[in-house]
Amino acid sequence: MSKTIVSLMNVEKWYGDNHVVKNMNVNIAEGEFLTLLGPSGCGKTTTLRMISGFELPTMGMIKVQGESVEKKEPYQRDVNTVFQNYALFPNMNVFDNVAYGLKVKKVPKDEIKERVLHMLKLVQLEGFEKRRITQMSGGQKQRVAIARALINRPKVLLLDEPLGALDLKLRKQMQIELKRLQKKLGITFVYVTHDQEEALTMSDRIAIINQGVLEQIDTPINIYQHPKTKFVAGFIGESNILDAIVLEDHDHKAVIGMEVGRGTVEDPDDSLAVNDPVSVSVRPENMLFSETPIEGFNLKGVVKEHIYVGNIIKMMITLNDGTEIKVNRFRSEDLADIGKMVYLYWELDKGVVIKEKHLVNTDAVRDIEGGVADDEDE
Amino acid sequence: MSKTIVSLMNVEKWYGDNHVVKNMNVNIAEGEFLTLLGPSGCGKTTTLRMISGFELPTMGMIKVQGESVEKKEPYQRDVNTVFQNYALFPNMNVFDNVAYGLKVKKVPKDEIKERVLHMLKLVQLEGFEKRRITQMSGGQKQRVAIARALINRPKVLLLDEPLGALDLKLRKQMQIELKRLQKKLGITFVYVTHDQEEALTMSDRIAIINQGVLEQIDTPINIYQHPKTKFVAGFIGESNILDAIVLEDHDHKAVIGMEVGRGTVEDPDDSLAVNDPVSVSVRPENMLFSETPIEGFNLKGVVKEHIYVGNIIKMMITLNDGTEIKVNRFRSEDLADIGKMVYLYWELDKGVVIKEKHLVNTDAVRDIEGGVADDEDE
Amino acid sequence: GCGSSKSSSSGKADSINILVWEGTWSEDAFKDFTKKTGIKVNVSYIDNTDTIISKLVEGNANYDVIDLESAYVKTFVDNDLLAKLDNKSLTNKKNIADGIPAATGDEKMEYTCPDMAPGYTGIVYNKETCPIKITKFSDLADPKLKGQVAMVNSTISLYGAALEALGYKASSKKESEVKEANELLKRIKTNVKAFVGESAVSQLENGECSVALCWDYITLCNDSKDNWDKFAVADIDSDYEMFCQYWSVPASSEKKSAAEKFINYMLEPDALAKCYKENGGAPLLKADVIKSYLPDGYYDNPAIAEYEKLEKKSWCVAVDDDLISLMDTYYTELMGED
Amino acid sequence: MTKTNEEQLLAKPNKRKRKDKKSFKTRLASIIMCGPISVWSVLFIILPIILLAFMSFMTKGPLGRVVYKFTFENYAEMFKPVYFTVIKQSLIIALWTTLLTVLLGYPLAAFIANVKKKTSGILTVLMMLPLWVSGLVILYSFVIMLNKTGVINQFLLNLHLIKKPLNLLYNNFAVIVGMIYMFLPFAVLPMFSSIEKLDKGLIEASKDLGAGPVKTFMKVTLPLTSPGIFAAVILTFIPCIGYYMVTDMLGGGTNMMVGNLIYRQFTISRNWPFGAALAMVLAIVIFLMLFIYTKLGGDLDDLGA
Amino acid sequence: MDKRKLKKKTLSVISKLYVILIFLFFYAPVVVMVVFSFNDSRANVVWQGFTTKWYTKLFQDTELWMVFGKTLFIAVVTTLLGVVVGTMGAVGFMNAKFKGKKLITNSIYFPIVIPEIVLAIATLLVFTQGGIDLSMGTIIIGNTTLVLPYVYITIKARLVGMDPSIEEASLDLGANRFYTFMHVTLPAIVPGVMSGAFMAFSLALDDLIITSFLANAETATLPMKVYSMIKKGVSPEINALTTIIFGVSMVAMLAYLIKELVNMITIRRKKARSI
Ligand SMILES: Nc1ncnc2c1ncn2[C@@H]1O[C@H](COP(=O)(O)OP(=O)(O)OP(=O)(O)O)[C@@H](O)[C@H]1O
Ligand SMILES: Nc1ncnc2c1ncn2[C@@H]1O[C@H](COP(=O)(O)OP(=O)(O)OP(=O)(O)O)[C@@H](O)[C@H]1O
Ligand SMILES: [Mg+2]
Ligand SMILES: [Mg+2]
Repeated sequence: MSKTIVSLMNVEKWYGDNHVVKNMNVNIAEGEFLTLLGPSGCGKTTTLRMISGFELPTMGMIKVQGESVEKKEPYQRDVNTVFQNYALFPNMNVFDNVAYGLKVKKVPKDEIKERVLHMLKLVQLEGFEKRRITQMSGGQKQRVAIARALINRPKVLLLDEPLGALDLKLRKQMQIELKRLQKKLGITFVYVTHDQEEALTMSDRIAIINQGVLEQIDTPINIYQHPKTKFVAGFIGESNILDAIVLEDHDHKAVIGMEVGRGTVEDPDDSLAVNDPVSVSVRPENMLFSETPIEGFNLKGVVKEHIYVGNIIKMMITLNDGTEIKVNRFRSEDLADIGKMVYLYWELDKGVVIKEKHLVNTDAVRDIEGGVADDEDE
Repeated sequence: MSKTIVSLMNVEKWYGDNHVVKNMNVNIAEGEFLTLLGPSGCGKTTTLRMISGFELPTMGMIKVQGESVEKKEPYQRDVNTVFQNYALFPNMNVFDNVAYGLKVKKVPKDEIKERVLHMLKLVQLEGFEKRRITQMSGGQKQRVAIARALINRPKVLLLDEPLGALDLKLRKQMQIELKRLQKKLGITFVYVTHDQEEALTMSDRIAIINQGVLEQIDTPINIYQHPKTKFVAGFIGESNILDAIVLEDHDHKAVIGMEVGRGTVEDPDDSLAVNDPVSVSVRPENMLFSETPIEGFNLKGVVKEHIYVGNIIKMMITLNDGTEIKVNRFRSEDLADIGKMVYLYWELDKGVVIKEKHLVNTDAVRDIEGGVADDEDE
Repeated sequence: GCGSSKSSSSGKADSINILVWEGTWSEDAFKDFTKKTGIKVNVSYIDNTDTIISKLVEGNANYDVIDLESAYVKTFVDNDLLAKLDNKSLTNKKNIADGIPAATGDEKMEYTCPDMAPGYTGIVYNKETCPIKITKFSDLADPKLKGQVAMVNSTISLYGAALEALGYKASSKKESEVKEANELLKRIKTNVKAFVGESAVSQLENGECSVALCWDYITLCNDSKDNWDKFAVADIDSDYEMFCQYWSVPASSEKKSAAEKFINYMLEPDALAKCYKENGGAPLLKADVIKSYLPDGYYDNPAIAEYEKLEKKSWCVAVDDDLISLMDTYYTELMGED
Repeated sequence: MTKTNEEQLLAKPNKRKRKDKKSFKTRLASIIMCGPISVWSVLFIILPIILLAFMSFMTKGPLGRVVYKFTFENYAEMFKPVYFTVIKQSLIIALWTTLLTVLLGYPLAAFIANVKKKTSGILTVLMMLPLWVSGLVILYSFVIMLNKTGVINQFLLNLHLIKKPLNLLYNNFAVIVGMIYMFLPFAVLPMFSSIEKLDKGLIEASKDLGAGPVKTFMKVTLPLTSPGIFAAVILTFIPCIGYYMVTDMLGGGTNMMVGNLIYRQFTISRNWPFGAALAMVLAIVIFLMLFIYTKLGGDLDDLGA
Repeated sequence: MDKRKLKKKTLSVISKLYVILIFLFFYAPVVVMVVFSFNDSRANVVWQGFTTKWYTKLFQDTELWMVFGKTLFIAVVTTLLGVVVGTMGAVGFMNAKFKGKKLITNSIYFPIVIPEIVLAIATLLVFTQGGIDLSMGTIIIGNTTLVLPYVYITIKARLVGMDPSIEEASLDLGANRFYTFMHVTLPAIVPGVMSGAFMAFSLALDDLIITSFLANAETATLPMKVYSMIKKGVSPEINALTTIIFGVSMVAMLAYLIKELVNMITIRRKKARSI
């Protein structure tokens, strides 16, 4: 991963009055697997279509292999796309679909045949050449679409939710296959999905988009462990997000106050200052509870529910102000019974601090901090 | 949960030559939350439609509240349905949609109004009465559909993948809301989904259907921990399934042989006999590895890949014959490096034995057992 | 295909376009003409003379020969729509029987040449089924005839007949008189089952109507001998409309000489006989010229004698714009009536 | 909230630049594709209507020539009571035809929409085939069937169901039967497509909520297929007013319809400007109906099946 | 049988009966037309006896065949023109955006909704005012205007059903626009084009009003000829001709049905064998 192959510079896209992509800046390295992740309607497809040249940016510039996309027609580029709904040609069989790009380029027949068969083997569809598209299942169609794009040996492959229509089982299988193909062929993948688990499994880097804004672009681990914004924290995996202000800050630790209690987080580079509004994100599996108060923490809640999900049990704990906190435990671990009151806390390095502006009732927070909170039971 | 409210007896359904539901027998208790789970096309919707009376079984009998469904028209029953695609009336606003069932029954206007408003409050859609259906988002539509069905106070509510079209975030929220509603109102829910996590989270019992056959019906925990068939083991959660035959059986333990090695499982009631074909299902999180052989086990594999999914790391381990074994570990736990050879094993009670017929090359298994296996190292 | 029409006027025409009434002519005769001269004949059929005017006035349609109604000759001549015929080339004109009248507006037959013997718009009734004896035009309004009357829908024929019946002139342009005629027609209309464009034959034959004011007594008689005894023309106290048809060449035609050749050919006894055999009709030519070409007993047709009788008791007017628009307004009102 | 407002303010100056960019070749391709139909519709649809409008303000000259002198008279003329009766008659016939066509066509459309795709295709073709051959010859067959000695009367007489032949021809009954025959297939098509489009799930939902078949039809099916019905109404009502052959052939021409009236102006009466004015008024009424139709949520595409 | 099934069955029987009755209505005149092509009476209103002379006459009547030939020619050219212009337009308008597009796309529907006589006259005005002589060409133009919306609509409906991304997929794979149109778009909309063509052909074949207003002296089409005969009685010869046309189309359709049937049977067999 070295040279930049695709770069978006200050890209903006408007559809009429609808601002769909906002000042996007991304550099994609050769051979990279980059995923665009975000909720429905956030602009992922639009971004992809701009890279493929089917849409032009309203402002800003997109370069592929150092050349502005505006200069070339879609059919003159080394970029191929796997469309969300496959977009296979219904009037052709599997072979003809895969061979399409080569036929257009007038590659000799023998070579076409050889390359198509090789490609079909790669996607494990040997013997399917003669099949009509309508006779293929979702997963098979998807592999045809991939083969059809890959056979042109593109420099960049764009994939728009290629697994969206498949069921869980098949999706898992295909994720692994796709990732392998990408490594094997060394092609740059720009991959769109709204399935966060998929993004985390497959990508070298993930770009998280929210309403047209690039919120964060980073490796899966960093995105998961160090979300930069509340949106990212909430979107990637489950998270308990608590708005707070900094009450004290010393010894690389900060005490933060919420409307319902107090907590402590790390502040290794002393970047927090008293009265800073911050949010803390704690994953359900990192949220701990005890029957007695823990030093530095002052969050009380009542266990409302146990929910079984496979070998995990989710405990739903309601704080005084109604906020719901999720705590995940394995079946083998200890649980708190429903109706019981518990104190919540986290290991200091598991409370991720997000520095975003928000509104917290500062007075209320200080009141709590004053120690009044212990009385109200029930 | 006591009285049976819906029962299917030897139900068969054919569409022309297509045998869609095969000898189905289910009893659903009053107030129960039963989920029908299975892959696409397995016959879930068909089963539901037979309960609601929109389809009649080709053979067998369905009783709702003790009465055969064939006796009454769909509109004469105490069963309501939440359709997969909502099926809201586009020509009416939210209020009129919800009020529909009451208007049909000529309930007085005042009462209609009161009940609709109460219902909308319950599904958190106060203030939306006048909205047109086209102006509602997917999640809101879904709640209108639920309100419209619930307002008739049905004895049984049928829900066909009500959350299928929603994105992950919203789906999670709605799951919790739905489950609460069901508990609060005490209505029997028959719920269709193909999302296993959804099924595990919400249901009292899950019926797993495969190609029209009811494979297993049980509580989520039992389904997850004690799958009865290979299909169930593979469909619910991830699982490593190994076909084997019983080689030895004593002391409530059985040694089983696969083509690539040996393992040990529990046999508390001595139901296994030597030479029985069995399969063992081991969840990725229960699959253990060590650098030295463990007593009773003889499965060797090479670590091929580490895949990061949130805070979990999946190790892909390939056995000699190419079988892939998935092993899940938390980030904090120890991993085996890529390329390393490891021995696989499991805690005896984590290897779930499935007694289903299958084909295993018995000779090959015995060879391995004979101890020849140790030589071949990549 | 198309495009053959624009050959020059001096050069030899290989085809001519003719516009004729349906049910009068024989396409076999036209084909014989083609065989003889090599000139192809494109036939179009008129359903109304006014249509011809529209097409000629707009000048988009290029006809070489038209089959013109007597009532319109004056209008056509006055508006320079017709070319003068070269009577020298019409050698067969001498075959025409004596007493065939010239059209008003072209008394010297410079522009027109008769193509058929006169016809009459008479009241034809079914002797068996007609419930009353008809002695005057207004008898058509007799309530006993309710739903049994068929009528032509030509304005001049209707209003002319009504005006004559009221003792006015058929060509009257006086509002009050036309209005009175309209009132009479309105009364008759309550009895009318159908207004017909060209022929009431089917209405009379299938028993739908027992009386008809129509043009085609002769066709009726020709259709079947049964009709000879079954139908008759009512003898009324006012005159009937006479109409003649004339060949003429539009001024816009570029193939006048070919057109004249055609007209002349259509005055040949064998050509006309072919038409009579197919459609019937009183012979235009002298009996001694044509009789041998016609089937035996052709002259026994009662219509021929009847028409000779009617000749003395008939009127014929030349229409003009004012007349048409006056009558048309009333006609619209008449038709608007329930 | 404030954040997005800020962004909108920032974005405003650029609004003009925000046009969709398209490459030259995309434009060229779209010109080649859209060119012919655009030219065609301008030359042969829009231009004719403009000319018609123009003509309607001209004056009639001798021999039906048009004199290019501006006048409103042609429109004023229409207010004469003579024309009211013509319009009234046309409306009565057209309304009856439309009503009956829709009533007869809807169940047929529903049937065709609910059979297998292939069968529905075959039924549609079978329905259109008689008109495919020749509408006029078929209409003439009605004359043969309906007259006093015609097939139907003979049949009924032979069965002794009637003593005297019935008056079936040359009246409004015959006209309406003929009109229904001519327009029923065209009315069925849009109703068929809107019934086919109707989500069957909604009907099940209604039944599920306790509404019987009649209630379901009135409250769900009918309102939701109303665009199709309206399209059928337009496709029957409009040609009914303009199609003069049926009244001519089967009505005995005793009643004049607006179509006949217009036809006469361009042929017999040769008053083109007045004819143009009549046509214009008719066109305007129709455009208004279409406007209402689209406002009601109708799709113009349904008009062509 | 229980009550529900019985109710369902009765309903289905009633609806089938209704459809049969309606089709009887559709086909009664056709049967009459066929029967009366054997009628031994020129006026052809009353049955006078059986004869096949009209068929004999028909086969010798070059004039009538010429008229029919012209009619057919006009219908075929109109169909081709309508289909080409309509198809290109429908495809082009899918993703074109320009000023006045709305006016044009809306105006395409006018010929369907304005009475034919109005359209005929308005079109005639264009030619008379433009000093263009009437010809076969003007008939074809008028008829094409009439059929254009039908073609446009059926193809548009097809395009709406087509996945638009297959076109993009083709461009993406390196095919230029023309190649894409020929190899991807066109095959996908063929059924729409076919049914549009069917509509266009049947309308053009049977058109009277537009054709008679735009016809010049040389051109008479079959409907014009029939119309000129109508008041006097349509000659059984015409019935004979239409009977033949009808017969041919019926046979074509039957052939299609039989082909389908054979296909179905072979598929069934294959299935049965594979099971
Ligand atoms: N051609 C278009 N014209 C106008 N608005 C559009 C167009 N295409 C997309 N949009 C709008 O742009 C926004 C972004 O759309 P886009 O398709 O990029 O979303 P997405 O992130 O791909 O969503 P999804 O996950 O649902 O596919 C949406 O609000 C959409 O409504
Ligand atoms: N009306 C029908 N006629 C013929 N076959 C049908 C019909 N409805 C369903 N089937 C077939 O029956 C089988 C079961 O369909 P069903 O709709 O019950 O599946 P499902 O389990 O609900 O699947 P999904 O999760 O995709 O909704 C499928 O193979 C389907 O093709
Ligand atoms: Mg998208
Ligand atoms: Mg389903």
